[in-house]
Amino acid sequence: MTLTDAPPRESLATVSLSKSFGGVKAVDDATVTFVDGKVNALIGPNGSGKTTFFNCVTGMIKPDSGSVSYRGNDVTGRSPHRIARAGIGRSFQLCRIFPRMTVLENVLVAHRTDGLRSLLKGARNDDEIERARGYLRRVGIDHLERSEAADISYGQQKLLELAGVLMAEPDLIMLDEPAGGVNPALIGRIGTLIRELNAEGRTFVVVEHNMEMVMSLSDHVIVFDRGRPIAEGPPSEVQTDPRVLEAYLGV
Amino acid sequence: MLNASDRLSVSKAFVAKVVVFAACAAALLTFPSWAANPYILSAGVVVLSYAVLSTSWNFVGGFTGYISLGHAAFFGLGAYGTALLITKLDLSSFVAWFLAGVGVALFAIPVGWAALRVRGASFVIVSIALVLIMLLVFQSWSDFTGGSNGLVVPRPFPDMLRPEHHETFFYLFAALLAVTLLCWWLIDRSRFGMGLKAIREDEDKAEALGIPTYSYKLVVYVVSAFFTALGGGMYALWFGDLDPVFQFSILIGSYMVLMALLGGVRQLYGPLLGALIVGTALEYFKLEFGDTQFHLVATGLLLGIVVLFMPDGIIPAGMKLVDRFTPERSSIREMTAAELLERDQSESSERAGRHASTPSDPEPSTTEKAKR
Amino acid sequence: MDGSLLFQSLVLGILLGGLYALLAAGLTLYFGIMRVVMIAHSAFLILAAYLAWWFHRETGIDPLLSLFVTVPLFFAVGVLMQRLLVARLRPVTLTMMSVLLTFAIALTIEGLLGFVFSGTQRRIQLGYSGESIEVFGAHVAVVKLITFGLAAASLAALYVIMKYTKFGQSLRATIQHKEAAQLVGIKTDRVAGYGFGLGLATAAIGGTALSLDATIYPSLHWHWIGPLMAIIVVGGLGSIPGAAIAAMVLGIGQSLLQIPMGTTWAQTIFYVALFATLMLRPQGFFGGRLAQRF
Amino acid sequence: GGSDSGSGDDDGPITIGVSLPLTGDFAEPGKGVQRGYEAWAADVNDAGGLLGRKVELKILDDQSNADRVVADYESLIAQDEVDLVFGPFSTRLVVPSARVADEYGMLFVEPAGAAPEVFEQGFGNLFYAAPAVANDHYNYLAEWIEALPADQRPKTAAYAAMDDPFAMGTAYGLKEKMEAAGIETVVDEKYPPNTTDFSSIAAKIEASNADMIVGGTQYQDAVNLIVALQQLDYQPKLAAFSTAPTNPEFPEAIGDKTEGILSPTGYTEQADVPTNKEFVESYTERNGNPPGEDEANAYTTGQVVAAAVEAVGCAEQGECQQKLIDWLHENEVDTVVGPLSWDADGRPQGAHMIQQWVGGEIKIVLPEDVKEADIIYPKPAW
Amino acid sequence: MSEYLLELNDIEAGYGRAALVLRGLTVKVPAGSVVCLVGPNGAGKSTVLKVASGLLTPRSGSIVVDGVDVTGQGPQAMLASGLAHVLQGHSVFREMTVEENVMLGAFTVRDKAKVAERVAFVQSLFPIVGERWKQLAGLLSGGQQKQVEFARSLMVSPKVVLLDEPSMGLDPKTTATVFDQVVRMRDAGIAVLLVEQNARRALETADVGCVLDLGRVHISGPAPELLADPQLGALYLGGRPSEPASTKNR
Ligand SMILES: Nc1ncnc2c1ncn2[C@@H]1O[C@H](COP(=O)(O)OP(=O)(O)OP(=O)(O)O)[C@@H](O)[C@H]1O
Ligand SMILES: Nc1ncnc2c1ncn2[C@@H]1O[C@H](COP(=O)(O)OP(=O)(O)OP(=O)(O)O)[C@@H](O)[C@H]1O
Ligand SMILES: [Mg+2]
Ligand SMILES: [Mg+2]
Repeated sequence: MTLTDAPPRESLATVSLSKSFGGVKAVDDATVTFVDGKVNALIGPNGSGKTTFFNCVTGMIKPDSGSVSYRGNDVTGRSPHRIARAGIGRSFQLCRIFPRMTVLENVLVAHRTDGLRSLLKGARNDDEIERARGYLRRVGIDHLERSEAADISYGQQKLLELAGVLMAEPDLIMLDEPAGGVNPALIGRIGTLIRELNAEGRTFVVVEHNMEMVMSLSDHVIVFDRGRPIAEGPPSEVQTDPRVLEAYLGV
Repeated sequence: MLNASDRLSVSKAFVAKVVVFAACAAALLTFPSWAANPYILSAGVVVLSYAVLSTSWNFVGGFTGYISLGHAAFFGLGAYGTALLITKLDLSSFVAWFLAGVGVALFAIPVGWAALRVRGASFVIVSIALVLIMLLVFQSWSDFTGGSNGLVVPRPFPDMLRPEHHETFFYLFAALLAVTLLCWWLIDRSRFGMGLKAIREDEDKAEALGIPTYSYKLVVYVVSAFFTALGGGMYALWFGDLDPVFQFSILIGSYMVLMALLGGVRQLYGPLLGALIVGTALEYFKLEFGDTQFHLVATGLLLGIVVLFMPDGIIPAGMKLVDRFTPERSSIREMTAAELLERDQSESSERAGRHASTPSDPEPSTTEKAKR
Repeated sequence: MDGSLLFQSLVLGILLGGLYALLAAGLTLYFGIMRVVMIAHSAFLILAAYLAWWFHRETGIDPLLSLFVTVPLFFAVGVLMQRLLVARLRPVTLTMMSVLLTFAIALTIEGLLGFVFSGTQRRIQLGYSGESIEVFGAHVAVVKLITFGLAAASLAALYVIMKYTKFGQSLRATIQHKEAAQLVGIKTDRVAGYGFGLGLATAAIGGTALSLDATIYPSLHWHWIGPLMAIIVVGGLGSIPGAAIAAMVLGIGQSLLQIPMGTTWAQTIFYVALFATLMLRPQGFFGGRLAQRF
Repeated sequence: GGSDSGSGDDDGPITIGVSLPLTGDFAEPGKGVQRGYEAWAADVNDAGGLLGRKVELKILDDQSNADRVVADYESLIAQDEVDLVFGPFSTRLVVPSARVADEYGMLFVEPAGAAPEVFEQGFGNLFYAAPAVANDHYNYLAEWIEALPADQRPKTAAYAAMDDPFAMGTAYGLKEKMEAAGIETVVDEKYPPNTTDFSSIAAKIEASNADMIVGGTQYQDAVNLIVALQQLDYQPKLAAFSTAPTNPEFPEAIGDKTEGILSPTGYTEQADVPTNKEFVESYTERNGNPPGEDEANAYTTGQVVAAAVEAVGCAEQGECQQKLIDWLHENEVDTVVGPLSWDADGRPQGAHMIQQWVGGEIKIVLPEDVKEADIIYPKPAW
Repeated sequence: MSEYLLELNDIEAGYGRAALVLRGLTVKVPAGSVVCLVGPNGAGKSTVLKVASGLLTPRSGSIVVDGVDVTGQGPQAMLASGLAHVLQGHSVFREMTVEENVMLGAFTVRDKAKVAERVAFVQSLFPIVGERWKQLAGLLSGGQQKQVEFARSLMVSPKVVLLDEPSMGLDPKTTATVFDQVVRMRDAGIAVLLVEQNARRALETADVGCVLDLGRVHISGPAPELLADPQLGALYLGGRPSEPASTKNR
């Protein structure tokens, strides 16, 4: 399903979402809406609450107040796996992989299962393996499929995690610094990959500090500062917004 | 060329597997006939019961990586449950046995619900605590459990002489073991199993991938408790005398762990192998050093050596040895790194969103590799 | 008269709690700070007790003096143990494997004790073992008082070392990120070794204290490990004060509960507390904010 | 190692299999029993053996574990094919091991399974080689107390018993009779065998200030309890503990505070029954000290089996065993603890004497007819 | 002869029994200059640094610091000979406070006054360090943790500094700060060996660039030349040539 000329549908939306740790207001009354079928970028200085925002949305931590809705239905406070099953996939900033599984298994695990029968089904049938290999190849580490995930380099682990997220085929894909520590040549490749998937109708929310990537990739940029969105709009506008320049790009 | 060699090794491996399996099965089933005397036979029964226990333990330990030193609790509950159902409700032995198993499984739900809230070390402690509690309860609540006087389990086959009795139970245990192994194997190859392994590696990440980790853990914990209890019940029927101090001893629980580890927790036959070695060793130590504490030392040293020198167990250690002689593994990264470079170039030139489907070696081979 | 019993039990509880606290502190050290589940702790405890007993039997000198031998000895043993054994474990699986390794050590110690001293129950016969002083109508046995004193002193010392010395810091750093610790110039393996030695030293003190007023036999350590483990979880893994407080509370609780419930059932308090903790605060009541991480 | 010693060849030695708790909770009495068995074997061999064959003991350690004891007897009977078996120590271990022997059809004479449960299992092959079962141990003491004039009689009693069939049996046997006699029970504590800290139990007893304290004890627990009571400075009028006080190590364990402590015993070295003098002499010259109760009971076991073997004239596995069993059911045997005979379940038909520490020595004080000293009451302070 | 503060001479190194990662690699860093390693993921950049700082002992080849051969010495010895290493990824001591983390950076420094002055300096450099002084470092955001790590490495004043992707996860502002520091170090005569995936930005700062691939130095030369080379650009530096890179953050 492609959303070429369907009316823009709300994908993920938060209403005055707040989370504070002790004194720190990590996310502070953030009301954000992401449109379906778009590539959204979420940028902001270190400690501005992007990852915390991710964590709240994906249920990894419970927000203090506010609500999260996905495609119109409220998912606030649901457990992470239920949110994941609702079609939201995410990657972690400090990348998390299954160290003592092989690269291939790392991807296979992510295969979405539903119902008891598919649970008890054999985990490694050819078509799944093919899909997994496909994603590995698309992020350019398929040659490592048999090495233990612990043994591959940092950037390779990042790419592996990305492949895992994609394997689950979520409709909304939230990536926390996918390009961090990844070689520029591959960053280009990831960009294309994201666009391809976006063309297939997937929605993206990407946290990234690599402006080059953000600007070239995203349709819509939201800028966080001190836990609240301070500006949003198409890249070109945001890039020149004085508040953004002041708070983030630093001039 | 890689594929070819793989297929070769795979088919070889497969044949080898079948042969070994057949041989072992045969050896096992004919054991009673060539066991020198009833004592050897009884030792055999003990070893088999250990095998059942450590395989059951391995449902939790092997898949989720939660090390429970407290499985003796389920062992003891299974045993006492069976005994009490027989004596108090005078059910027939094996009905009682099964019901006890189910009962323990039910009991394991709240316990797991509590215990699985913590990970790693804390979980170990909780599991230990579980045994100790059970020990206390069954010692103190004497008018129900018989306390330290122990509890006598009525013989299921009263008019059997001891040797036949042993033989019968040898086969019963063998059957139970077979079922347990089958169940483990099914989970191992299933997506459920894959999810459990993910939990072992990184629980939060697994959760984020949409795996309901908590329920997964709970399910497998209950399954494990169930089989352990069946093992315990069977033991009660065979042995005939229950004593809290023995049924609920940390030692039993840790034997389960030791055996599983020794064989290899990620292998189907790991615990079985471990049980064979440790069980036999224990019996041997008892015979040799019976009148000293030396068997403890021996056991301790054995465990220590395993943990230090083959933490993944004998089977993986063996595999590693084999690998050393097969050059192709160590070369993987090298050659493919080269591949990477040229592909980077080739693809950067003909990057026409080429779709991901490559000719590659057949499924089982990757299974083989993935095992490492 | 019942009041006096209460008070008596309270006193006994405090004295008991002191010993628990010391031992638990040792466990906390390996456990909270080094990620090592030291099942063998109480085995070493008993070993120390045996050494004290043996020392007393051979020389007839007061067993307390054996501390001058056992403490350094145990420290050395601890260092070696860490260097030669624990250090070999893979960091990834450290916690799990350490359980089994130390369990193995516990078995070995128990076995050797039985081998050398036989399984017979032993008890040091001291001139003053029956003596007691009267405090507000409660009788406080001299030996128990000594025990408590020892515990309190060494506990304080331990706390100071861990909290205020560079050693304490570098120890924690070593565990949290070995490579990084090396890169700031910490001699990681030496530090970890000392940490272990420290832990065992507490076992030595505890054991000697224990031997003054209790019967010992090789398999006694199983009797201790459960409550101690419970204590450190309740106290919050890694927090020495936490462990100490929990120990004191539970010790007193046990002693008081023995009045209505009897000795056996009273022991359950530890496990009740343990499970309660899991329900309410899995990370423990007093410390270890990130405790449930490991 | 599977040695097929004995069985069949009538000139080879008679091998006798035993499993004893040489380590663990019951190590202390276990060793006593071992000494007794060895003494018996030595005496028999000096006297030319049984049926002209030497006797050999094969003793294994069961660490006071039920599973071990069963495995031990299993291996002794099935693997080593011993000709006879002797019982282990402590009721806990007697029942399972008796079953093994039963299922192999072996005669099973045991020195220590005194608790009622033992005789309720319906073993046909079991005989308890001591004068009385646990609950009857204090009978004489009970009678004596009941006979006291009302004003001297203790009013209140405290009981502390190890959670062990035998130990509890002794204490609660007396408890029933005392309560029947209207002596109020103010404390009734039961503690697990591995208890090492008795201070709180002691605290309760001290607080109750009972006139008499009765300990259903093995060995070490009694010592600990007494020390704890002393620490709290509790002074009863009467203190009775089973087993421990008769143990040779008891006085040095308690120090010079034994005066007046009572204990039931099935045996004294002074008892002038046939064979006892010889036993005491030979034992004393071998071990340097006179035998205690455990040694005597073990020795008795040997004597009982020996009597049967000599009478029936065989000693090997198989139908011979049944003959031995039948013979023992019919006949009375003279032993160092006096003549013994058994009912169908193997209960002995005698009673225990009461001993007391008097002037640093343990002496028989009850029953009147065999007493060596007058009972001290009330007990002096400890 | 040694105008080089750090020399790695045809190093061969690898992990465990697996294949070689570095296959005869030579890198030399002169005093007061920045040498930048770039290359695809898994090329062996981090491994080079690990070898240099003694975390990983090479199978062959030699490591020379300031003219002294220190091959096979452990990290502490390396540190003593004036060599600091900031690890890739996240290496804060999670369960210790920011303070303790930073102070541990000065573990080997005895002089209290010097430490105090350093602390003041890093706190001014990275405000967050000061703000969260008493908080557990593990609870900071990814980028904040990186800042703490970098601050920690600034507590000592080494001769040679090894930086493994210091800008990863940092926002442009902080990235600028970090790169200033690199420049400062160079001006202070320190030899800096820098690994960066933010290749263009790094090469703009560096004097010499080395493109690493398959554990060998693929190309090396003055940084500007490498930047200019279009073929390299496509292969390793990614994206379009310079101008967006420079607008990205001036
Ligand atoms: N578990 C926690 N406990 C306490 N404070 C926290 C916790 N997690 C995050 N914080 C604080 O919340 C704020 C937001 O953190 P967050 O990780 O969301 O920032 P971020 O936008 O992801 O930054 P970066 O770009 O560096 O990743 C930070 O100041 C951090 O210190
Ligand atoms: N601990 C390890 N065990 C085995 N192999 C490893 C280990 N760490 C890295 N490798 C391998 O060594 C090679 C180089 O790793 P290294 O981390 O140096 O790459 P890198 O250049 O730093 O990559 P990145 O830019 O992603 O950090 C990689 O192919 C990786 O697979
Ligand atoms: Mg973040
Ligand atoms: Mg790297």
